[in-house]
Amino acid sequence: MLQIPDVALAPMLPILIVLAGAVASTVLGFNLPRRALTIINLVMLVLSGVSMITLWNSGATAFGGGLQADNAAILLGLTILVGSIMTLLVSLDTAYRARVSFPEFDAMLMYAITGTLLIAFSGDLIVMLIGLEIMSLSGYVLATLQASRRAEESGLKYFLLGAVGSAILIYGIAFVYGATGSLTYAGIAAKASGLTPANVGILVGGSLLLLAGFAFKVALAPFHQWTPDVYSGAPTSVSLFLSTVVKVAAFAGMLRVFGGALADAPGWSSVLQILTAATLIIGNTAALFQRNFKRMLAYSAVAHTGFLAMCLLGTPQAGGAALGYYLLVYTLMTAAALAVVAALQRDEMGMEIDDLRGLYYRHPAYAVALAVCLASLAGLPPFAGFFGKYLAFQAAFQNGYVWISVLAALTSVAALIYYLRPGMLMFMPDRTPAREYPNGQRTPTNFAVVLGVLGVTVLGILPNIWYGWVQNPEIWKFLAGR
Amino acid sequence: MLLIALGIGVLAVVVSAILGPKKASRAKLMAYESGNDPEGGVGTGQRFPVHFYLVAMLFIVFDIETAFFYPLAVAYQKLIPFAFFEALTFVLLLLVGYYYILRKGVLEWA
Amino acid sequence: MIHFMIFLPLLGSLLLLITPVRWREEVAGFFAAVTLGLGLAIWRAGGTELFSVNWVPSLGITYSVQLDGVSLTLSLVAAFMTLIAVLYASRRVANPGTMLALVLAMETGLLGIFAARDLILFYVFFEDALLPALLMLAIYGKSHRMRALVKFAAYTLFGSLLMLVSIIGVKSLGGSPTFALVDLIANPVTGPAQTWLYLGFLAAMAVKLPLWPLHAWLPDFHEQNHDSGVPDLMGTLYKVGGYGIFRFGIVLFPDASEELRPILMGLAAFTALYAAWIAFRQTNWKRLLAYAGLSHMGFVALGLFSLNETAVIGSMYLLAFQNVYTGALFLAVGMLQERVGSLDTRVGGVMNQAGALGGLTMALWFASIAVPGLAGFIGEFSILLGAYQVQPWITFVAGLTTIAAAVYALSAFQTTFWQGRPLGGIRVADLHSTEWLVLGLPLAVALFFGVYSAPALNLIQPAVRTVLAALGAN
Amino acid sequence: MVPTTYYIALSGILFALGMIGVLTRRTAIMVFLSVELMLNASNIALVAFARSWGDLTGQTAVFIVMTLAAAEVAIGLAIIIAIFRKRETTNVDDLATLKG
Amino acid sequence: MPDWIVQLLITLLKGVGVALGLLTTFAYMTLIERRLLARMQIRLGPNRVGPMGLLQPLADAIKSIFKEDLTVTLADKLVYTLAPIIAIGCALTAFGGLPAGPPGSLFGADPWVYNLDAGLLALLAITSMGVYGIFLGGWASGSKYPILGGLRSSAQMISYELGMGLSVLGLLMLVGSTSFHAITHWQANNGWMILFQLTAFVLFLISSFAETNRTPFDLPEAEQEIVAGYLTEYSAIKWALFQMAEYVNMITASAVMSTLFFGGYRGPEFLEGLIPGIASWPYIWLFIKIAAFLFLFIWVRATLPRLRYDQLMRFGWKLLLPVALANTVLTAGIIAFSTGRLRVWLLILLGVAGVALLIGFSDRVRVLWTAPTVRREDTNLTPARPTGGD
Repeated sequence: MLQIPDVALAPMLPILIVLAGAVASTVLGFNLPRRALTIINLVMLVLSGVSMITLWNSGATAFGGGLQADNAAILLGLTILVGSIMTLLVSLDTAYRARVSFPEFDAMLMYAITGTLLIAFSGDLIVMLIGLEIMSLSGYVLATLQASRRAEESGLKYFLLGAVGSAILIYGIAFVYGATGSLTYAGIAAKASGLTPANVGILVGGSLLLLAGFAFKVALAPFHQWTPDVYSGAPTSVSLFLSTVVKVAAFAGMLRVFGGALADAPGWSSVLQILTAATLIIGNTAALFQRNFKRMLAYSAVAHTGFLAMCLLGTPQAGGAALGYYLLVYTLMTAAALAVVAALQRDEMGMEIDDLRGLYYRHPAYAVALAVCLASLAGLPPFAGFFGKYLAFQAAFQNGYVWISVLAALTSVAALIYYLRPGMLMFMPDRTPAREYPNGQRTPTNFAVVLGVLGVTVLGILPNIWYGWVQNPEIWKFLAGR
Repeated sequence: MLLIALGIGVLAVVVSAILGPKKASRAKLMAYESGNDPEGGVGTGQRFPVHFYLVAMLFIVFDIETAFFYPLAVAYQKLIPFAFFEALTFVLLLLVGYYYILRKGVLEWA
Repeated sequence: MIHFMIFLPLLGSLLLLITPVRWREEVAGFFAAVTLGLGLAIWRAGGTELFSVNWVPSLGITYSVQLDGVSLTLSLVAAFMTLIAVLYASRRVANPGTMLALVLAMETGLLGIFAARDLILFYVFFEDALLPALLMLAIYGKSHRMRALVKFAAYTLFGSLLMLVSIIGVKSLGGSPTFALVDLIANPVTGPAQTWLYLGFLAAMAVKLPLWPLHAWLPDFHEQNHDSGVPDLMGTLYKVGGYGIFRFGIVLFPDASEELRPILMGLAAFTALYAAWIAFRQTNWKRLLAYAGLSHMGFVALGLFSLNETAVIGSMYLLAFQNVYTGALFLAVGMLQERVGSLDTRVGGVMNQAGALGGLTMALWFASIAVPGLAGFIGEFSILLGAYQVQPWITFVAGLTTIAAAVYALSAFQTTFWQGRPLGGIRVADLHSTEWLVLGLPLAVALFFGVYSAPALNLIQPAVRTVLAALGAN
Repeated sequence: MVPTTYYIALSGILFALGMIGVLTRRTAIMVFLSVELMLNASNIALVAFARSWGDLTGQTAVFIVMTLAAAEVAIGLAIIIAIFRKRETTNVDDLATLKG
Repeated sequence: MPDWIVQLLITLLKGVGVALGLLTTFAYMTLIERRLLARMQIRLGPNRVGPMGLLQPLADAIKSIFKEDLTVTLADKLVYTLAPIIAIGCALTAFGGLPAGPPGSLFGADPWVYNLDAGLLALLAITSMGVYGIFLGGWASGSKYPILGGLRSSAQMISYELGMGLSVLGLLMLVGSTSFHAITHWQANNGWMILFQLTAFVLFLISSFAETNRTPFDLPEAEQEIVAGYLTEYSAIKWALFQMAEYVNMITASAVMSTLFFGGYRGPEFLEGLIPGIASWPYIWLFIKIAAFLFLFIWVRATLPRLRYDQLMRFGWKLLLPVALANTVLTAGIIAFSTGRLRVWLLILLGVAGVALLIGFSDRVRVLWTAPTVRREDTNLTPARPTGGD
């Protein structure tokens, strides 16, 4: 009865490497300066990326499918790593200014990344849950780490709402388990069809609870209220992390669960489309009225959550491909934009939109970079954001959600407007003295910015570089594992 | 059993409450503070030293860890040698945290 | 060669960012001239074949371009006017490096729009031309430019995103393998779906025509732009809605365009008349010209929607050449502003100090109000002629516009150039060397194609024939 | 042998109570306790389902959930204490530095 | 009369029996303790009430019942009353799970009140519930010293609970079950557990001293520092209940130790050679062992001085915990990679080594890993205004 689980190290390797980095920064933090730790962690992240690439097409699994390193996991994992690397690069400069320059900062960051990778590699609701919690708990700490009223407050809000979200999620897991009697994605997917009516009811309830829980995590309206406060209250490098990597991971989880395990479970998609519509409307309209640039970006993150959720409405094949592409692009452009903010801000409140006036004549490079990011966020070709949006529209459209596509099109007009204002203000000459931090230009931050901008541009002109990998429907067919 | 035990406790209290004399006076009912007039009271925001919270958290963490250990220990002989490495990894990870709190000086009681 | 022609300006604009300030004007001029030269060479070669390669194979997006007939004409005009714009900008604008770069970047977008034979490619160029226009407005605009910016961008994006949705629809509902025009024509969408998709497509085109309900961005855009009419000129070139409908709308949605014909013609006619009427009450040259251009576009739309061969030919002709004289007029206004320091129409008596300026401006005005012998006449006349066979009454209403045009043009011109000079009005210098070219060349072109339209018609006619052949009837 | 539905009903009630607590209580501590209540509700549900399906994965899941709850307690208490020591209140409504 | 009622009645009977037994033991325990301490300090203990003061406990009981029961004005009435009840409740309940003899040896019934597979776990759980009693009592008194005392004692208890919980893991690995019967049987077959788990026993012993707030760990009632700790505001029967709880816990701890490490209700097997069947006489062996442990408790109280609080905590966290972990892991390793006689010797060796380690460090513990390293970031952690560069 007690059989020993199959422990295969290979599929775990990417995660273990990151974990090693986390442990290293926990232990060595007392002896090494923080920058050294950050560099170690950067190396670790790169190593883990390499190990992922070596796993390509291997389809290795461990723990009886509880952990699966299929291509989907690897693609999502690479996206996560890109975001994480950019975060570390930015934090390398700004952590001290943000007064979070402890070794704990790096440690927590790495733990969170471990969790995110666990989600991406999960083949089992429990593994997914563990990853999600590691990620969230570290996230709470990160948001609170800075000793300031704003940070603590954002941390508390993040924590309370995140905890509620997890509780709902766990309850949903319990119900899904109750309905199907299995916790592995494959088992659920196998049992999801052909249940007794009672169990179908339980399954629908469970999937809806799961949806609500995930909605908390990815900030789908109406569960998005924490997002602007947290993103604008936390230190910029942290909100960079939260708004890119954490969101990517949460969507990876949603993709695994809803695209894989519950793919043919009834009910959730109709609710999801309503949530998506609400998110699109609320996020975009609310962002219109923001004065603070960082807060505006926070709301735009909510809006983009809507677009990302549109991908989930598509069939797993089309939607997965769209999500895979969009997530990377979203990470690149958001991270780059926030990196510029981190470099230019005077304090952690970021900057007011009006402070950007005439930036082009003070920091031309940053202004152009920021403009590119904003254009990409607004979905203007030739930048990658356009293709991301296009894919999202297509995914929803082809699966019959025409009205969502039209709604998204209309709301992204609003999006364009609020991206346009700062983007254009930067190029308007003005005489007033500069309002940004004078000597914020540091090499690592610039590197992150360049990475983001180049990535967005190149992926926009030649989308196939990434989409060619993502688009293969075989990848997304077995999200639940075989 | 629990019922009986609690029952005894309640019984004792009640009995003595009935039998005991009732001659309360302010001085008698005043909390003992070496003769000073007592202040504060329940729930009036008495601050505990934060160190106790730390100990409580550590306890929670390590206790959960113990809770994980019990099933392993019971099933141990059926799972060797796999379980041994499992336990080893577990303890090592635990020691990382232990080392951390140690160096952080959480266990220092000045 | 065609690829060179499309992307050379972009290359130039990128080069401008690194060329020393001293040489920027020359470099820009060189690139603009070479682009025009390439265009002419292509014209000599009689257009190019369809060139098509996969861009994003997994999405069925192709990079397929072709310059022939209408496209070639429009591209030539665009290249020509860009050259003019560069010439004037480098003389007029202080430290023009940025603006020249933007102008050239925008030229690439325009040429791309005209050359694209793939819907997504078309969309991409369509948006790319937007960014430089926005930046020009942002950098060189006037005090209230933010409102104008938001209006302009919001209208454009509102249209083009709906277009994007209907583009997706055309492919997925029609079941075509790629977005290339040929494939899309090969497997068309039928039934009511077609109408809806056409409406989505039309939304973008109507903004860029512009057509009446969606034109509100136009006057603010022109008014808030830099005083030298250079950005306005580019903006005029950017009114590619008519072309889009001609190239994609009619062929992809034949039934729908037949079905909606009366409504759309009505809209077009109303636009023309309404714009003329508004223009009559303007006292700001830029706004006036904006509405004048709008009313021309009403004519273009009228011709297009009538789906009558003569009319369509006429509207393409008009679409091509109104760029020439409207653009030139914007520059002329720029010169006027440079001299009298205001865009108001009520600065009198410029004529007796700057005769040449006045004369050339007048001549361009005649072209614009379709005086026979100038390019505008041929276009408008054939439009009316063709449209009359389809919808007499609507056409009649539109016909009134010509009279209105004469009224507003002449009254404005007269108040500016003839009336008595206000006391203390500064002395006005006459045209300098470059300015002769800047105003003279367009006028020459307008004149030439006014009297001898064969070369243009030879290009336009067959293209139109093929397109309308897709409709089958008439 | 109590039927499973009873347990589910119990866990549902607990969960609902927790939800109500989250929505109505204003002090962070109480919200936090309500969340813990919800977690325990799911624990009950998991165990009940595990028994009804007769396999142990549900039970192990409960272990995991317990751990998560513990970790949340640790971190949550830390955050709440940090805030309480700074401003003498954990009332969620008083936390209005971040508006908008 | 249906069967389950009979069962219920029997169980009730047994429960009441155990409870009363424990209470009497407690009563006379106090007397014995006082007498013994007196003896050890070369003086006479209480010997007036009845022959040799045998009625002393009775007198105490009557007194504490008829004494006035004060409730401090600042106290939280309900919790204040509830706390001692919880304490005594947990204490009494814990004992019921321990088998006092082989099944059916109690006039055909089983000599235990309840029997769980997770016996040891349950017992630990219930005893740790006792912390609530103490902490709530201290908190509800609404006055400084009790709160401090409550906090101290709860911190102390939870700290040493870790040592206790971890120390028995090796034992569980050997036995493979947490039910007391299985443990007893295993010892009946393989010899007493103390041979194999000496370290564990020592750890458990120390922890149980701390758990029961006995010297040298009786800080919660350190008169010199915090008056009477959490008991300060208590009087009369409530105070008596707390005392009861403490002593009952002592008895339980002794019983547990004898069950875990000293063969439980079975006597030493070698006596079988002399008088067959003697080892399986019920009750008697367990009582002997308990008595021995109780004597140890008193002896220690008379001997050892009280630790300082920081020493206490440091001892628990820095010595007990690591040693317990190490013991667990090493035992696991030995079990995993050795068999038969080798395993036995290795385990014995491990036990001796562990004890040596404990004794060796127990005095140096106050300087053990003191003085945390202060990092630069900690010192200039928050500049007044965020300044550039680091």
